[in-house]
Amino acid sequence: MSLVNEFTKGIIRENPLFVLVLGTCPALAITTSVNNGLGMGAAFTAVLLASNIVISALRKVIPDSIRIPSYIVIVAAFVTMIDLIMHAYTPALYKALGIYIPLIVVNCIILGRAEAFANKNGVGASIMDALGMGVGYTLALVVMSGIREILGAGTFFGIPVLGASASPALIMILPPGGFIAFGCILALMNKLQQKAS
Amino acid sequence: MRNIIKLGVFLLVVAGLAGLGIAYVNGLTEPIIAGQLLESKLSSFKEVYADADEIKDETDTYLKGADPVIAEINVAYKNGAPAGVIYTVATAGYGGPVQSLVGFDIESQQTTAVKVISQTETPGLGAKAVENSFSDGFKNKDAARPVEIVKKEPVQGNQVLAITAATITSKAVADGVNAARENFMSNFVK
Amino acid sequence: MRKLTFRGGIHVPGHKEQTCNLASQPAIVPDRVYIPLSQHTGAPCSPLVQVGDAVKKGQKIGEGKGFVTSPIHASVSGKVIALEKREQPGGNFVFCLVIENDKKEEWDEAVKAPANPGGFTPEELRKIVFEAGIVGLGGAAFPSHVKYSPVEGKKADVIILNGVECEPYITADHRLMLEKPDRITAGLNYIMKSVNCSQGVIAIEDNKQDAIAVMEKATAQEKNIRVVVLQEKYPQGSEKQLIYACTGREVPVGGLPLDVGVVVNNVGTAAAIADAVELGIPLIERVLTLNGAVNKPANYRVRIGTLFKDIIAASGGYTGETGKILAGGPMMGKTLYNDEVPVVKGTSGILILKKEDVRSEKEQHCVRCAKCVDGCPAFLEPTTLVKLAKKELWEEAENNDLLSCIECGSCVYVCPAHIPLLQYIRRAKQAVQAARAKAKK
Amino acid sequence: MSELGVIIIGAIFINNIVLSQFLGICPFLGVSKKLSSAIGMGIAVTFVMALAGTLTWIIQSYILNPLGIAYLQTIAFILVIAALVQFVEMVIKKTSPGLYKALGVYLPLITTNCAVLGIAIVSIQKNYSLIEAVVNNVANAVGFTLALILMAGIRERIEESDIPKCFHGFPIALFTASLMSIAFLGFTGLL
Amino acid sequence: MLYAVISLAAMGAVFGVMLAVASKKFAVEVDPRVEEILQALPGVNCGSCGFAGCSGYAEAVVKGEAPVGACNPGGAEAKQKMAAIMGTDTADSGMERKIARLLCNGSTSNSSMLYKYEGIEDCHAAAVHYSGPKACHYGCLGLGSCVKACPFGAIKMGTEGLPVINTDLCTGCNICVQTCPKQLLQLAGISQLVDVRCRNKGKAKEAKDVCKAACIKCKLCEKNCPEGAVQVVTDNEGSVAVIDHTKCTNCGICVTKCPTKAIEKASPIKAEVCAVQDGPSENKPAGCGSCHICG
Amino acid sequence: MNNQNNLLVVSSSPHVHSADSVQSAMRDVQIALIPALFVALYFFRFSAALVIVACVLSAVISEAATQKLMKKEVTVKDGSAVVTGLLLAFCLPPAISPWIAAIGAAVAIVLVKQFFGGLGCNIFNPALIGRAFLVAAWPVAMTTWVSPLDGITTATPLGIIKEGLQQELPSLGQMFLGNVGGCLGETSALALLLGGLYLIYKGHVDWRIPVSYIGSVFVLTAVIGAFQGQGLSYPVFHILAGGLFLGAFFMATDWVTSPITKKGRIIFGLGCGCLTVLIRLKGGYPEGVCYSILLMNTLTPLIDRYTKERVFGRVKKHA
Repeated sequence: MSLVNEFTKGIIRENPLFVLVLGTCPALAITTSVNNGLGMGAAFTAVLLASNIVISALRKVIPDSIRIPSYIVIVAAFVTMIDLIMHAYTPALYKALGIYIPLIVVNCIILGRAEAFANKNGVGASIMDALGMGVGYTLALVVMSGIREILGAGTFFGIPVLGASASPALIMILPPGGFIAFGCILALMNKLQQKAS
Repeated sequence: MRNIIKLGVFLLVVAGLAGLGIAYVNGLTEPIIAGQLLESKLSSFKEVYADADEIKDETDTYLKGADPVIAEINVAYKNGAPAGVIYTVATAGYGGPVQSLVGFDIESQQTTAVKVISQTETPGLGAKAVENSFSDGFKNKDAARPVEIVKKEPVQGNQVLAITAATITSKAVADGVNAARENFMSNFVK
Repeated sequence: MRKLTFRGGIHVPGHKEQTCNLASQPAIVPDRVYIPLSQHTGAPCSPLVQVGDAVKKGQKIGEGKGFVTSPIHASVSGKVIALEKREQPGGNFVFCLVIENDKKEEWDEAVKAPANPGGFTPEELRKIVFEAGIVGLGGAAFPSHVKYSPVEGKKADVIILNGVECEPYITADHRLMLEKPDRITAGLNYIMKSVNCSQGVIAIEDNKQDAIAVMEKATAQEKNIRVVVLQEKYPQGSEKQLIYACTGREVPVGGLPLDVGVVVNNVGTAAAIADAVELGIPLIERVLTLNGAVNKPANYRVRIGTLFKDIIAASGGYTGETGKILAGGPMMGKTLYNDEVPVVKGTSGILILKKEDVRSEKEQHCVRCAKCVDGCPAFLEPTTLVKLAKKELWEEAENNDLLSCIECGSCVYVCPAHIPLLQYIRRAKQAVQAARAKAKK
Repeated sequence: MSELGVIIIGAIFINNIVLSQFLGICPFLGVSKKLSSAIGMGIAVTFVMALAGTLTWIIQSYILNPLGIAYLQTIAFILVIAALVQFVEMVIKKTSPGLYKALGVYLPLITTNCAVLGIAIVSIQKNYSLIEAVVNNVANAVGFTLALILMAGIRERIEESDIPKCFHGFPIALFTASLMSIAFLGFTGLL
Repeated sequence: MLYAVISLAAMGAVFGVMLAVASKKFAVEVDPRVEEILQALPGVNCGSCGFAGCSGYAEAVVKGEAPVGACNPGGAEAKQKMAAIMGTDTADSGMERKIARLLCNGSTSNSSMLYKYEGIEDCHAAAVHYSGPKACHYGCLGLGSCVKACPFGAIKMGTEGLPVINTDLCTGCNICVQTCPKQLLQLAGISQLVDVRCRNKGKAKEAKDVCKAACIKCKLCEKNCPEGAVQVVTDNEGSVAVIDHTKCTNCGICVTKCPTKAIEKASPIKAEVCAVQDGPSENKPAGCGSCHICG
Repeated sequence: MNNQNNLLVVSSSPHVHSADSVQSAMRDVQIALIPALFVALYFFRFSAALVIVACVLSAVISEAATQKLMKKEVTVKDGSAVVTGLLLAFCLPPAISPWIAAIGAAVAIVLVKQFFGGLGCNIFNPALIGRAFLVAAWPVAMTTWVSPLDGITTATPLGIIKEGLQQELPSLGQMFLGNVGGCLGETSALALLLGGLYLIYKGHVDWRIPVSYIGSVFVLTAVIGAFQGQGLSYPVFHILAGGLFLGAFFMATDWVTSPITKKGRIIFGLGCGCLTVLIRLKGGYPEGVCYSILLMNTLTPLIDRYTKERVFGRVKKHA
């Protein structure tokens, strides 16, 4: 039961992007199409999962005073692997995500989860935590990119959805549109939270 | 002091293991990546000059010193003889460099096709340069005359219709074509 | 030629036409006068008489300790019947000596004209000014003898008489200049002598052409005195702005006019000094303007201690429903909550506003039009100060020169968003001063 | 010379690191509430980015490339940066308490500032020379500082506004950033 | 492959050693207890302890310059935590929670007005004009300076023009007490329920004229109090009844005797509220906010 | 108790107020825009009317709607929404479809103004963000110009220069009167000048911003023109072309988004002028007025901060 809970909390209650407001840089930069959002989410989840497993497994071995450097090394290793794998097998996505793949290293969520969760919990719980956070982040990215792609390009997964007559508002896939979309979503989340409490 | 060594050793081990893992993955992916790069290069070459048996990089032969625009010159051989030339050119567009391939047919002294391979132009505007609707305009232009970008329907043979509201990008591509064209005229047209 | 003035400031309709042509008349002398023990800046007086004592007109009935203070005098002859706390135009409560008027108008024996008023030394002149209870009649009520006393290392080279009267509705000084130009000139000469200064300036706004002509005529023979015409602008009469307009000198922040070699006095003060020096009469009467929603607006010569109510009744009472009673003009005057308030030395006018004229517009959000900034004669940013005051960042407000505000009200007058800027600033000043007092302790 | 000019103008205005490349968003949103802290953060980031740019370039050119292990770039760079930041923090703390008071609190935040790593990688990707790489890093840091300071000025002003409650904090900051980025669109195509 | 392992391992080792050495070499002594105490404090920087904010207080405590129990908002809990950190005796930690009480009953229906005040909503600003618009010069002006000043949102303006203090939220930080220009707020132990809700020191008739609920100095309370806890105290301004909370037993006899209902007994506060001090929930200190790792 | 209804009012001085209010100022701005409005209607006819109506209606409705939704007092009566709508319409191409114009107005009011707290709180000029938003969102529609009277597709004078089109430039006289392609309210320098002078006369606009703005554009282009061997007509062309007059008199002078200090206003104007010239001559867009003002808007809080006036009496200490 608690494992399920570890999984679900990341999706809505503690959604890393919309509630904790972490990992904002890629969320603004690559959410110009749902494809990118999904790809980024997947890469992110893979790294988070792998690093959570390793860190929780090693949590008793790692000396406390150098745990942060150790985490960074571990996370960076997985990021590099994912980077290479994506380069090899999904070249188009690799090109679209560009520098934001290596930048997963400095995504606050991963270090944050390592420090706040994997460091203290067993492997099983850490896997569920990583999956929950990863799926939550991916969902958030898909929502963001969905909004931006539909409004800004008139397509969803590259398929035209708005009809030929409507011309999409290009600004939504430009930088200002990213800020606007994210701001609106966060405002909505604030509103919901205020209602709830 | 012992503590310092201990920590150093631990980090050494962790980093070493990480290096091992990455190196292993790299070993797996390296050939695939390399192959892919080559393949994508060749396939884009094919798009601008389809009819070739072999394509050779002969930049050093035809380019004296560094050129601000032309990055690479590949010659397409057919039946052992040069049949076409593919230029890789980079010009300044609206949001950064625009890289494109320009193909020429030696026999007809015309362009074969133009393909924009990399750009950072505004999505929906200048970024349309990658679409065929724009690049098709460059097909079969006489290499002897400079191409010219116009905003209304082209009336003359050397004119190409600009992308709507993105004249700068259109001109950037045309500049590249013209630079390639001049090199082509001096090297391959006797 | 460009008219002399200061930078900043605003244009406020004068509303002076109603009273500026009415000669000042003696107001009724009431049955009772209420003479506050503190009518001046500085140490308040202690009574010299007791309830039940008989007093004569011009008799000194109160005296304070120290240097910065000013005695008070009975403005009628009669009997002291009470010592009671009453509200003051300033917004506070002060003990007043109540004198029942016996209508005999008997002068105290101390009041007598000296044989040779021209022969007084500066010290003697200052003593006379002090004993006569003379304070600044423009409104601040600062004891005049203090201004004239020499200060180590500082030397006044110009005396400016303030005949600007930039407050709307008020014409008391205007009338005084028309009616008693000689007293003013004589008073200025005594002031110059007591300060040992050779240059006198009488500053008048260009909306009082008749007063300018009269004063010029009166001073035609005086080589050391000139009349300076200033542009009509609010707050031209404010001390520091007046000094700048007349001399181009800026009184430093936190400094006094004497720091730039200037002493400023109101024209009324000069006339009172002439009376004190030549006739020995202390300050028991002043000119004030009654204006606004009353039956007969007028300029009155009023005994100090007369209740507002008596003056208003004498001029036919209120018209319409009264909304506000002001001691002073509409820009800097103080509101009263009833009319049973005595005239004090600094009361230059009484203005009655009708209920329907007392509009209180809702405060809107600042639209940053910067009209307050452009209008501020102290070059402050009232809107910034208000924002700091709203957040109660008193220290930061102090660092933004909060204390340089002269409280002229120009910012409020022009604010299109109807923000009571000055009140916020006053609140901040209050807090800063409280903090300073606390720090001193 | 003009090459460097192009890099500087491009990094500061046209492709502003925050407003158009979305790097360093976290500190941009977090440390822009007060002008004084924005300036402190800006200086700290500029300092670290200049150092990190030099160091990573040297490592790339003299270790990774010669050994044919360029694929270790990410992990090597992040190690360098993390160590550098901590090292700098300790040195400043010891040698200049005044400077530490001003910058120290921001230094730990820089480790996870993706701008430092991101720009270091971009400088390598663009095949910059050492000087170009350092200039590029510093120019981007200046762009970051510029955006941060502008943002802080604006946020200090909107603090007194009557902003709807659900927009407090991040949303209004994001809207501000969006409007700033619209304004910065004016620089596009400048070169 | 080999290069990768070696160089990365080397880098790891080098940086690890370097940092370890540096941390030794550049170590700066900071008393960790300051940080710990800061954690135990509520962090509202109210200043009621008399120091410049929570960090100032924490430093003073560690230096032994301040007692552990000086933080009212932190209450007993903070005191205990701090005592544990400092290793001092916690035996006397039975400190009662204090809350603010309003000592005026001059509601809009009870009191009469001197004038109609127009201007900014601030008691200090209004008090400049004849001590405020209330006819009673001692009474609450009802313009809410205390409401604005309260950092915990514990004071709201009631419908009767008097501030109402939420006992659940009040932390006894003393800020409102310092703010009120009429000194009408007072800190009292949470178990103290009876108060003389009037500070008018004027004569009985004058007081009665301006407010129905004024203390008329009749001394009925004084005479009837079994504990001698209520007394009409006279000073040079005048006199008014005052309760000595150290003696008062909340019996409520004076409440029934007071002819003007100037003495009131508050309804008892829920036991759990009395016992547990909820930390300020909404007003947590704002961190840098840039991320949640350090904050 | 005793006569509690007839209490006198006690308040802090001053006790009189000028007739100025936010409403009256907005009305004056509307009056000042009338000449340009007539010119727009004359040259661009029905399409201009359509765009103007769409903008104003959308601005007013979205202001009222958002204020309702946020449970705030509805303040459309102060006229600021109408002004925003008008100004936005003035900087749109005449042939733009009304629904795009309406979206621009809604963005201007909701995103730029109401989200930031309403009138007085916005950081950026709403109308200009509205325009910049539309340029980024529908670039093609926003750069399709028609010539006056006949409505044939054409280019703006600045566009002709920027893109080096083989098309004849209109005469300076035509540009002064407004008989050129461009945004519907910006073409006639004459009409805008009239309105601007009216606002300066009314005291709503400080002369410093328009003078330093237009002046710096004139001087800069004159110097650059001299280097290129062009005569005086070059700078004159630049100050008449595009939206400079509209921007200098009506946008840059916006109370809320421009500095409150006098020195600050001059810096603001100079900054706008330099950026405008920079964008026009070097940038990607043919016209830089909109962006230059927006960029200076971001600087306004800092300008205010660092250009505080020397307080009266804070004189240097020397004898």
